[in-house]
Amino acid sequence: MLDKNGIAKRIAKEVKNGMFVNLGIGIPTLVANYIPAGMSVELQSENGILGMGPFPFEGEEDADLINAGKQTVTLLPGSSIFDSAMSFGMIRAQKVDLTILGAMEVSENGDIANWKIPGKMVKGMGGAMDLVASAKNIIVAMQHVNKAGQSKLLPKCDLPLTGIKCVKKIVTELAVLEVLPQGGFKLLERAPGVSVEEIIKATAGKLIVEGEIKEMDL
Amino acid sequence: MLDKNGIAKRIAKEVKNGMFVNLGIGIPTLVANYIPAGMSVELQSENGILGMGPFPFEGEEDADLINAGKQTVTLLPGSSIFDSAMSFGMIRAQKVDLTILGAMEVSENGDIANWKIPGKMVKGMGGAMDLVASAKNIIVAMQHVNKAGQSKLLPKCDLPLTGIKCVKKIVTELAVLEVLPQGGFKLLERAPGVSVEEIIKATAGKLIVEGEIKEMDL
Amino acid sequence: MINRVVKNAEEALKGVKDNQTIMFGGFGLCGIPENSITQLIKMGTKGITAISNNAGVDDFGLGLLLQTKQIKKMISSYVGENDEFERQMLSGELEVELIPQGTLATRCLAAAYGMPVIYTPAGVGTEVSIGKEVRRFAFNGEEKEYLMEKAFEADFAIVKAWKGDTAGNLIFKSTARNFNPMMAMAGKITIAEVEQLVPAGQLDPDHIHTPGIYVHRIFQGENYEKRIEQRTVRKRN
Amino acid sequence: MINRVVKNAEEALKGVKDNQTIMFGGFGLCGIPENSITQLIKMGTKGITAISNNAGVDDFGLGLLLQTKQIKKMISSYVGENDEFERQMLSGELEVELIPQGTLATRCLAAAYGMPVIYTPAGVGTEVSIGKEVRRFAFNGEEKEYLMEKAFEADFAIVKAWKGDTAGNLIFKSTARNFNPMMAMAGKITIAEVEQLVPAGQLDPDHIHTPGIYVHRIFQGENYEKRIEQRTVRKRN
Repeated sequence: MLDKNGIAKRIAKEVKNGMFVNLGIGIPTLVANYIPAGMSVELQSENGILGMGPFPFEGEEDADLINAGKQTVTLLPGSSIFDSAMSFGMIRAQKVDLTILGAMEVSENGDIANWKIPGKMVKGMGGAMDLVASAKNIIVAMQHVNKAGQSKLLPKCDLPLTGIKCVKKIVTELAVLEVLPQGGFKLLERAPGVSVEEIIKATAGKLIVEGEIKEMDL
Repeated sequence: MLDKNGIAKRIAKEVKNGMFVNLGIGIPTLVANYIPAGMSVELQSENGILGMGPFPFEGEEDADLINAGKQTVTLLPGSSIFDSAMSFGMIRAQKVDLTILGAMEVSENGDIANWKIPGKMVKGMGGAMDLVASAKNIIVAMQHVNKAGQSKLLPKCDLPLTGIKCVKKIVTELAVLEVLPQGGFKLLERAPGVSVEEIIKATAGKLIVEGEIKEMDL
Repeated sequence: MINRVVKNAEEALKGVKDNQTIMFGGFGLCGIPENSITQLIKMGTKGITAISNNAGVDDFGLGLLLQTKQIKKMISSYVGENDEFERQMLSGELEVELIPQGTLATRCLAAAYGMPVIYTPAGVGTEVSIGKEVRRFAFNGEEKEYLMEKAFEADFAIVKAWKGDTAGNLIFKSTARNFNPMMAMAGKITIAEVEQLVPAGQLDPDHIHTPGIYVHRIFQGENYEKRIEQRTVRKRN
Repeated sequence: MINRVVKNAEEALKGVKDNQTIMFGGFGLCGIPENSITQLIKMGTKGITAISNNAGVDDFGLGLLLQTKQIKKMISSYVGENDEFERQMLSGELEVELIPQGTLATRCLAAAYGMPVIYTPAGVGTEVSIGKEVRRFAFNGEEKEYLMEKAFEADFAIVKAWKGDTAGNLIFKSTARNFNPMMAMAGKITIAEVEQLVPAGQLDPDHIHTPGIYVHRIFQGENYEKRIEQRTVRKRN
C-alpha cells in the first residue's frame, strides 16, 4: 500500500519529457518532488505562471508571487507570467499536456466529483471545472476508499459532478487504473504488497482485471 | 465650398477634450492637424496604438512603428502598444469615443458603403466593418457628390454595405448634416459661400431643412 | 495624453453607490486593491455585488467588507479561508454564486472585448450548466458540448497594479497580475490604484499590460500590507 | 525549461506540406516572418491557404509566395498594393476570402483561447453576414445583432518576434506586434523567428507577450530587411 508520497512518486512516472503539467492541490503538488532532475517539464499554475519553481528560500518570499494554492513560490529560467484569461485560454485550447488533480469520487465512465458535499460548506470549484472540461489527459490522485471505508471508484458519482467523461487514469494507495473509453476501471498495476482481491473489494464500480496484474515499479 | 483641409478642419471641431479617436485613411487623417494644441486627445490606430504621434522626422523612421495606413509614425508620451485582438476588442467594447472615416455612399438611415465597387478590384474592408458596427459616434468625411456628379447622400445605398444604421454625422465640402435616428439627413450648417439650394440639389436622400441654416464657423 | 490621475482613494471612488456591481482584482490576497477596500469601508457603501475570484480572509481583503456587511452578493470561484463568509452564507445573509475560475476570467474578457457571450466547456454536465444554453461545436477535430456564458456587466472595476502612469497605463508585477487586467478592461468605470505612479512617457509602451483607455481613474496607493496567505519556504542547505 | 530552439528556418519548417493552412503574422510589411517566407519558396510548398491580414507587395512579404503561385487561397482583410495578387484574383487562379480585420484577429483569439465560436457585430447587414448565424444579444444596455464567427484552424502559424528565448517565449517590438501574438497562440504548430534569440532566464517574465507553451519551434532569423511600405516623414524646423 502506498502513502501520499508513494502515490505522487507513481504519478511522476506518467510525466514525460517536454510536457506542460498542471498540478492540483494536495497529493498532486507532491508529484513535482519526484520528476527526475534531468527531465524538461514545465509546471503551469492557473493563476498565471508557466515554469513555476519550488518554494522560495526562507526570507525570499514575495507576496506578489504565489501559485494557485496561494503558496509562495519561485520562477525558473524561461518562465512567463500571464493573466487569468490567457491562463484558462491555454487550458481550454489544450496547450497543457497533463492535469493531475485530487477527487472525492470517480465513476466508471470517467466522471469526477471533487468540489462539493451537500450539507457542508462549499468553498467553490476554483479552476477544477475548467481543467477537467478541457484537459486532454487527466490523472486523478486519491485514496481508493473514503474515511468511512466506502469506495471512491463508483458505477456513478453520488456527489455533485465537477466534470463528465474526463478522467483517463487513477492512482490510489492500492492501484493504477485506466478509465476505458467504453466505461470501466481497467486494473493496470497493484501497489506493493496489495492483492488483486483487495483492489476488487475496494472498487465499487466495474473493475476489469485481465491477465496478470504486475506490481508497480517505483 | 470646402477643400479637403476645410472638411478636416470642420470635423476637428467635433473632437472634444478627453476623447479617444480613430481616424480613417484620407481626409480623416488630416483631422489630426486641426486638433487644438492644448486639447487632450489620444489617437487610436487599429493595428495596435493608443497615443499615436505625428510622422517621424526624416531619418527617424522605424519599420516596426507604423499606423493602420502603413505609414511610419511616432508615439507620444503615455502611448501604449497592443495586439490586434485587444485593438478590436476595445473598438467593439466602445472604448473609442469617436470614429471618423471616409465613404462612397451614405443612406438616409445611416447605412454606409465604403469598401467595394462591383466590377472593380476589391481590396477589402480592413477594419472598417468592425469600426462602423461598434463605434458609438461615427462621423463621415466625404465629398457630397461623386466624380460623375451624382449625390453620395442617398435614400438607400447602391454599393455593397460596410455597415448599417451607424453614421451619426456627415461633413462634406458643402455642409454638415446629422443622420436622424428616424431617418433623414438634417442640414445643420452650410459651407462658406454655399447656398441651401445647392445642398438640396446635391442631396438625393431625404433632406431636412428647418429654420435658418447657419454658415460654418471654421 | 489624456490625464487619468485622481488625488487619492476618496476621489477615485466618488460616485460609487449602494447596490452596484463592482469587480475586484486579485487572486487570494495577491494583487488586491487594498486602499480602495479601505475607502469603501469608510464610505459605508451597502449592497455591493462583488465579482472577485476569492473573498479574502477574515481580517483582510474583501473579508473586511464582509465584516461590515457591505457585500450583498459574491460572484467567485473559490471562497474558503473565511469564517465570517461562511457564517453569513449559511445564515442566508450573503448570496453566493460560485462559477468556474476560467468562466469568471473569460466573462471579464468578454466584457472587455465587446463579446456579449462566450462558450466554454467548463461545467458541462454539472449543476453549473443549469439554465444555460448547451451547444455542440467541433473544434480542432473534437466535437463536444459548451455552455454559453454572458459577459459581465459591472458598474465599477477596481484593480491594483504595480506601476501606472498619468495616462492610466498599467503594469502588473508577477502573479499579482491575475484577474486585474481583464477586470480593468471590463468595468464601465475602472479605478486603478498603483504602488508607483509615474509621469506619462516613463513606461515602455511595449511593456504596458493595460492601456490607459480602459482606466478612468488612477491614484498612487499607500501603506500596502501585501499580506501573504500561505507562506511556504524551503530551507537552504 | 522545455527547449524549443531549432537551428534555422529549414529545420523550423520541416513537416509543412502542400495544401495546408498557414497563419502568417504581420500587418502590411511590418512584423512579417521574412526568413520563413524565403524558406517556403525554397521548399516550393504548394496549395497554401494563407491566413494573413495583408498579402504583402509584389516583391516582398507574401507577394513573393504569390509570384511563385504557392498560395491557393488568401484569407485577409485588406489586399491592396499588389499587382500580381490582383492579376491572379481576377483570373481566378487565386481564391480570396475577405473578412473584417477585427473578425480576423478575434477568430485567431478564439482558436488561441479554445473558444469554438465568437460573436461580433462586424459585418451585420452586409454580404459578410451571408450564410452566418445572426443573433441578437443585449450588452451594456444596448441590444443589437451579432454574427457567429468560427475559430480558425491552422496547421501552422508562422510569426516574427523581436526577442525570444530558448523556452520559446516571445517579445514583440512596437506595432510589429499586430497579429503575431494571437496567431502564435492559434496555430496547431507554431514557428517563431526572432531577431534576437537569448538564453532562457534573460527575459523578464512580466514582459513576455507570448509564453513559450504556444511556440513549438523558435529560431534566430537573419538578414532582416524590414522594408517600409509607406515612408512618411516631417521636416525638422
